[in-house]
Amino acid sequence: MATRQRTTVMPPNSGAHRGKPFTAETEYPVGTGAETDTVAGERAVDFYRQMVFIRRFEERAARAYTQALIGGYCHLNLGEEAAVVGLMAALRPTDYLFTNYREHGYALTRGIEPERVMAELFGRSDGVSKGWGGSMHMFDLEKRMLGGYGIVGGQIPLATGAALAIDYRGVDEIVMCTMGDGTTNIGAFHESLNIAALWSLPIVYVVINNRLGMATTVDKSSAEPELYKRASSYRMEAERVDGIDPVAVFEGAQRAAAVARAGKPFLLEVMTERLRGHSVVDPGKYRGAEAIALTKERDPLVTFAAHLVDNGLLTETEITVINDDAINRATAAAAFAEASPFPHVSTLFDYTYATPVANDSHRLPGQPLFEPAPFLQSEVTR
Amino acid sequence: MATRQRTTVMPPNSGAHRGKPFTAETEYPVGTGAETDTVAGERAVDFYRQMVFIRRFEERAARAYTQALIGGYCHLNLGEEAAVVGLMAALRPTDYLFTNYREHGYALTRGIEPERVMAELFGRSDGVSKGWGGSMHMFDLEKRMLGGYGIVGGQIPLATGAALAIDYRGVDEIVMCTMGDGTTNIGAFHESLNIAALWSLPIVYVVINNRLGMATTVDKSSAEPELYKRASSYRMEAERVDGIDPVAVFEGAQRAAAVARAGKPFLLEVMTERLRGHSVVDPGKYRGAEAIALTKERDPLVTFAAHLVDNGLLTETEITVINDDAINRATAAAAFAEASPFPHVSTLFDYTYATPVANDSHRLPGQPLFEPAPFLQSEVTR
Amino acid sequence: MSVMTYRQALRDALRSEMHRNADVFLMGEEIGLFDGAYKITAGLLDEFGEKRVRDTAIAEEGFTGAAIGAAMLGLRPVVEIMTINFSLLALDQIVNHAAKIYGMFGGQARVPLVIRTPGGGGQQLGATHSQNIELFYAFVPGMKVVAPSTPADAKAMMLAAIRDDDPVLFLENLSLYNTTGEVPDEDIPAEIGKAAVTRRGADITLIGYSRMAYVAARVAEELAESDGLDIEVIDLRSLRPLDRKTVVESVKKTHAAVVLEDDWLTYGIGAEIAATISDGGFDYLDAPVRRVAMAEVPMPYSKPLETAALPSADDVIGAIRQTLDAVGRRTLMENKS
Amino acid sequence: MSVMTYRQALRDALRSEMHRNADVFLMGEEIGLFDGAYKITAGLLDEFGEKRVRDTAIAEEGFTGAAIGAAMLGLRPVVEIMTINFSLLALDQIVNHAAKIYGMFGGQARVPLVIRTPGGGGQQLGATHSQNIELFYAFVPGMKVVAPSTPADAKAMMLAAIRDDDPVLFLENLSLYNTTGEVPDEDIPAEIGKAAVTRRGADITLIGYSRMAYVAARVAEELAESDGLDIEVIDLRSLRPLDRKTVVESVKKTHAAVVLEDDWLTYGIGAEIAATISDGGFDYLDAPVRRVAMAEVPMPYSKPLETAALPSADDVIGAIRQTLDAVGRRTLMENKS
Ligand SMILES: Cc1ncc(C[n+]2csc(CCOP(=O)(O)OP(=O)(O)O)c2C)c(N)n1
Ligand SMILES: Cc1ncc(C[n+]2csc(CCOP(=O)(O)OP(=O)(O)O)c2C)c(N)n1
Ligand SMILES: [Mg+2]
Ligand SMILES: [Mg+2]
Repeated sequence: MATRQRTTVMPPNSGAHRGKPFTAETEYPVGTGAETDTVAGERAVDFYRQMVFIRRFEERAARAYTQALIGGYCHLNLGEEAAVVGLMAALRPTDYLFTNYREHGYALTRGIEPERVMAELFGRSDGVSKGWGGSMHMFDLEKRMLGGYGIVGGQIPLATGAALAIDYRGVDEIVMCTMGDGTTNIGAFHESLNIAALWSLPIVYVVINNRLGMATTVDKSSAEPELYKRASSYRMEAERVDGIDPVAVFEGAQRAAAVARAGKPFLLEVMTERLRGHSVVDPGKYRGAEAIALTKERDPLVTFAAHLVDNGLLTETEITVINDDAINRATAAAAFAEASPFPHVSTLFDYTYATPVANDSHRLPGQPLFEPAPFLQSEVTR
Repeated sequence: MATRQRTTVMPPNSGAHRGKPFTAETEYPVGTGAETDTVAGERAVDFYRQMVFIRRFEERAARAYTQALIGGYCHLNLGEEAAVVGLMAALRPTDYLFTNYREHGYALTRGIEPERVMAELFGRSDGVSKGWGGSMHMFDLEKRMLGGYGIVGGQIPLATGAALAIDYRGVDEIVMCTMGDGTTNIGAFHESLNIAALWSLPIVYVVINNRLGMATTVDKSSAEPELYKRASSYRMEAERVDGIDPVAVFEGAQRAAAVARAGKPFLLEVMTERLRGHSVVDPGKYRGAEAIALTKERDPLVTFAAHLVDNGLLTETEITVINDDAINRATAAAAFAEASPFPHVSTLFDYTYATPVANDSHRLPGQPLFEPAPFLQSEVTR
Repeated sequence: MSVMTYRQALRDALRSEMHRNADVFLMGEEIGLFDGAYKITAGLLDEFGEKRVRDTAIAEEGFTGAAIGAAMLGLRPVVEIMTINFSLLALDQIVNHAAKIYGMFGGQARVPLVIRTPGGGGQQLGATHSQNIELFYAFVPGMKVVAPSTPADAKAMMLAAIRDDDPVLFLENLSLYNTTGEVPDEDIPAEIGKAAVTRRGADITLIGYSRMAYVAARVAEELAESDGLDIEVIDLRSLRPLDRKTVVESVKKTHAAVVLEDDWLTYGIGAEIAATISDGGFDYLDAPVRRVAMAEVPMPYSKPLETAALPSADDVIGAIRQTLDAVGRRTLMENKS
Repeated sequence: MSVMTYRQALRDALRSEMHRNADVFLMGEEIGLFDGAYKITAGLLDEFGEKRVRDTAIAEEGFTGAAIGAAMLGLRPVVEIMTINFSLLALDQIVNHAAKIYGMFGGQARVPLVIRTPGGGGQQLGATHSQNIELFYAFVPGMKVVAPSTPADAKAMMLAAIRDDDPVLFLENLSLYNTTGEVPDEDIPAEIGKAAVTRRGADITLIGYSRMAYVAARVAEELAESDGLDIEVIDLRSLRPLDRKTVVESVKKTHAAVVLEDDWLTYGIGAEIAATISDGGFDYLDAPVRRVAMAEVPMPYSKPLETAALPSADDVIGAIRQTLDAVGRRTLMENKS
């Protein structure tokens, strides 16, 4: 399997995983050449297990959405499981993660209990953000998952600042900041990369290139569609890896993390697929049959399973067990979430300010600003 | 003279103009190789004449500022005269110019009467923006100078949109958009270049690299200090030219304009000097003696005059005449400006809206929202 | 007249103006191939092509600024910002450029630009996607801000906005898109800057705009039936300029008012309305002007919390009753003295 | 106590907090080598070094956002945005991120950030550089907004802002920097969220903040001498939260009020103050609340136009006289009836 070799990038048209590889119009970047851990078979199986779980969890979430148990927007990691798992594996527990609104898989893989992730989707008080964030805003300080963010690009300056704090304190930690391909066109991306490079901050920026921002393809939104190359505007190292292979992603992420740990930012582009619409409610009608067929061939679950079976690391039976287990855990998470209570309305004013302050407004809609004048006050109702 | 040859960029350390050339750490970009006009001696002399006039005008403005005839911020083109003149010479009257707050020289060279430019600085009704804009906001529709802008980077999206309008209409015009080196770190720069490249818009972005944004040197603000290289993030052609030689600038600008006329954006970096502080009131104390000495050696007026004399295009006497003439014109402009009336207070509400609209507020500070109740109305004063 | 949705009325107006004037074109994220995040521009890419229906990169500042620049050269761009929350990223271009260019250059350049964008909460979109920040535009001289609440106004005001030579922030609302109403078949632009008295009444004045004008109309009907109350309803329609006169004249007649708004109370749009009424109607008001607005918190995702934070019809009814109660008591006291 | 300028008081507070807490650091454009555009941070680079006094690229969104992120990890950044006008470029990071993070994640992350920025007009800086847009922050739950008008408050409120665990927009003012006053030598932080009655009086209440609180104090003194008027002056000091009680209690005593503000009238900060007084003081007011504010135009560069557009002491005096006149006439009428 090409991606387990010590090459830093997947060669074009290597035919890895039997699915069609992603196409890149031009040459590949020269990687860092750093040695990486060889990944034991057990680890590969573990990657697969995590990937399957993300898939089943997301499918369960999609169903809950259609049952109106989840509201708002709901963006899934379907097709990006290998990317998520490979990236997270390169992080230490002490590292920080900032990501966008398409982050359930990251939350799960970072080690947050699926129950709390699902409860968040359901808007319940046991949710990872206590029901305040929802699908787009998962946060867990202990796991150093510093947020899902719903504003495209909003997380990038924040993550850069977290890296600044690490540098300021001189601790041995790094930040990983993920974003979509479409996000590389917003100003915050460029302002942040420049700052990180100027100040030599320990951060890995990751572009999850699923080729689409909603319905817009990369070549319609990015004048340089090989997105990792944009790092050159900041003299920053960069690399592109194949995102349907978790091992390739892991190795790339390790190389990137090593650069960050040495005190320099890095831009990693991960070529992946969005198997469904932009969010649960998007049927994705704008996608041609060809594109859909291609994404199916590049389903990381299918290709990685085949690889594991081919290499004798898993049997079909074991795959079934892994799958069933994932379904069970997703179901349990949903059951937990449904049983979890909604936050009480009395908590509505609990999180406006961290430092209590005089004269903060704690009024519900329609409540008067002032009590009625004393001479009028008898029997006033709300 | 190296810069008058058909090379597309000035070779490093060419020693042109006897002044120290700008230093660039790495190789130079490959230019477009397009043929450029050879510039006749008369044209070179004309360039010089314009450069001298900018210098004397700015000096006159600085004096008027200390006399409190000019208010607000006042940023001068001192040291950038060759850049201004070379750039403007490459534009046709039908092309559009967007620039920043350091734009007096552009206004003059674009052909706006010095009287109206100075009157604007004085805040008078004969000013090019009727006194509403001041130093930072010169505008003349007829000369297609579409503004000085005071917000760093603010002009870049606007200029890009103007190029979109040209493209939309299919007319044979281009836009030039100038900015400072520090401005290449703001999001609007990147968002705009991407859009221009995606849509193949006829625009030349020009970075006037005077090595400083206020007191901040380029290497402290731009992680890739060779700024023209940032075009590569948008697969945009780019080039760097020496900005103390008006002919080099002119030729570079012509190559850039040719690309734009063919329907593609271009990024031109012009290496220049800021001979004084950031604005009239900045003594520039933060600049080391060495840097100051260097800028003096790279004074475009001095180096270009020497070149013209060496090549027999001008005599010292002629230079004196040109200088005296420039002083006289600047003095006349100031006299005109001082005689011009201030806009009348009755015009305060004339320019809030272009399409008149019901219920617009035309109240001076302190004026009541409502007339006093009729039963109270006798002898109310304001 | 045809009955249609607010969405359809918007789309019709855009289409009609695009046919009428070749300088009108659309820009925004996902307005073409995706038909628009809320499908306002559905089918227009097919009808008008890529030149006039331009999908943009995710770069609110860049593409909004580009639209301003194009408008300076005489085109009439209609920009969609997917929701008003994202307009914060373009605010410098709108406030410091679009709204300033005409004045700052002494009237030499016009900016005939429309920025369409929906506000609205109640969709469980969380803190960053549920804000109503039309205030940021309504506050700024040089901007015009309109906020229709009916399909007929949506059409008429879109026509007006596109034909206007100034930058217009056109506020739509997520929860109004599917509402229906009668819409004239002809293209008759509205007059920008005028409020409408959408229901005549004598007992109290309700003032709202966008979704809350819709709520005001419903509440007035409900209380007419249940309590026989005779409520006057004003739809502001234009937030800038603000039609103070229509509001104050109404209150001079009804002697009481409740202001409805979907934004935060303190410093919200309603503050100006309440201040205006209290000033212009000083000698006529029989009770303080009440404001019904959003709770002042970052909007929570969880449904019960979100519902509690948003102003409801019941909140409005409560405020009306209390205000009338206060009027009654004050009248009683006056009669006693 | 020492007499010092508002500028010096700010600088002292920054310096003092930097000595007290190693997590406090400064970021902004030109705050180091250049000493700050308005010299508030003069000498601090020399004293604290590049790590703690960080000159940034021109990238308001990027560096403000970076400060927010650093604050999330427990540092206490103090960001300078050169003037409040440029803060529009950082508004998404401030409104959609700094102000939301604590609530949106259910109270898990604090953002102990201070954004210092001067407002102010009257310096002939033109339309884009003369705005007072503190409203954009004061409107947003999750933000705290303070606006001192005296050197003593500048110091005390800066200490409080830095020690506070929420994002604080610290509004300075170009024309206050050189004003002087007594400042305590000790470090005593102010309480955020409280207004101050800076002068007791019985005839009318003047309410202002930042420069207009300074103007209010001067006008009150002047009219005490010239007319023997007994004016109460309130300096709001904090725009969010807003201390409604102090304002209303004063008006209950004086029965009349004039609100002073340096921003545009319609939807400006004063709208909330006027609405608040009209509501809470409904049964006490003897005349409508008057607002003195900026003319609603893009600010012209030319001096006579700019002067006309800005509220002056004379404008305030005119509004006071007219209000007292209206009080007198109404009292007369009541006595008659
Ligand atoms: C500033 C901003 N603009 C627009 C949106 C609406 N929006 C949400 S996701 C999205 C597409 C993002 O595409 P990409 O970066 O490729 O990420 P993906 O969704 O593919 O993971 C858009 C336009 C937003 N949330 N924020
Ligand atoms: C958005 C914004 N931020 C900050 C400023 C303040 N400012 C004015 S000029 C300037 C430096 C710009 O440097 P550069 O782009 O190199 O242009 P130069 O002044 O050297 O011509 C700064 C920071 C501003 N006007 N706008
Ligand atoms: Mg994508
Ligand atoms: Mg510069």
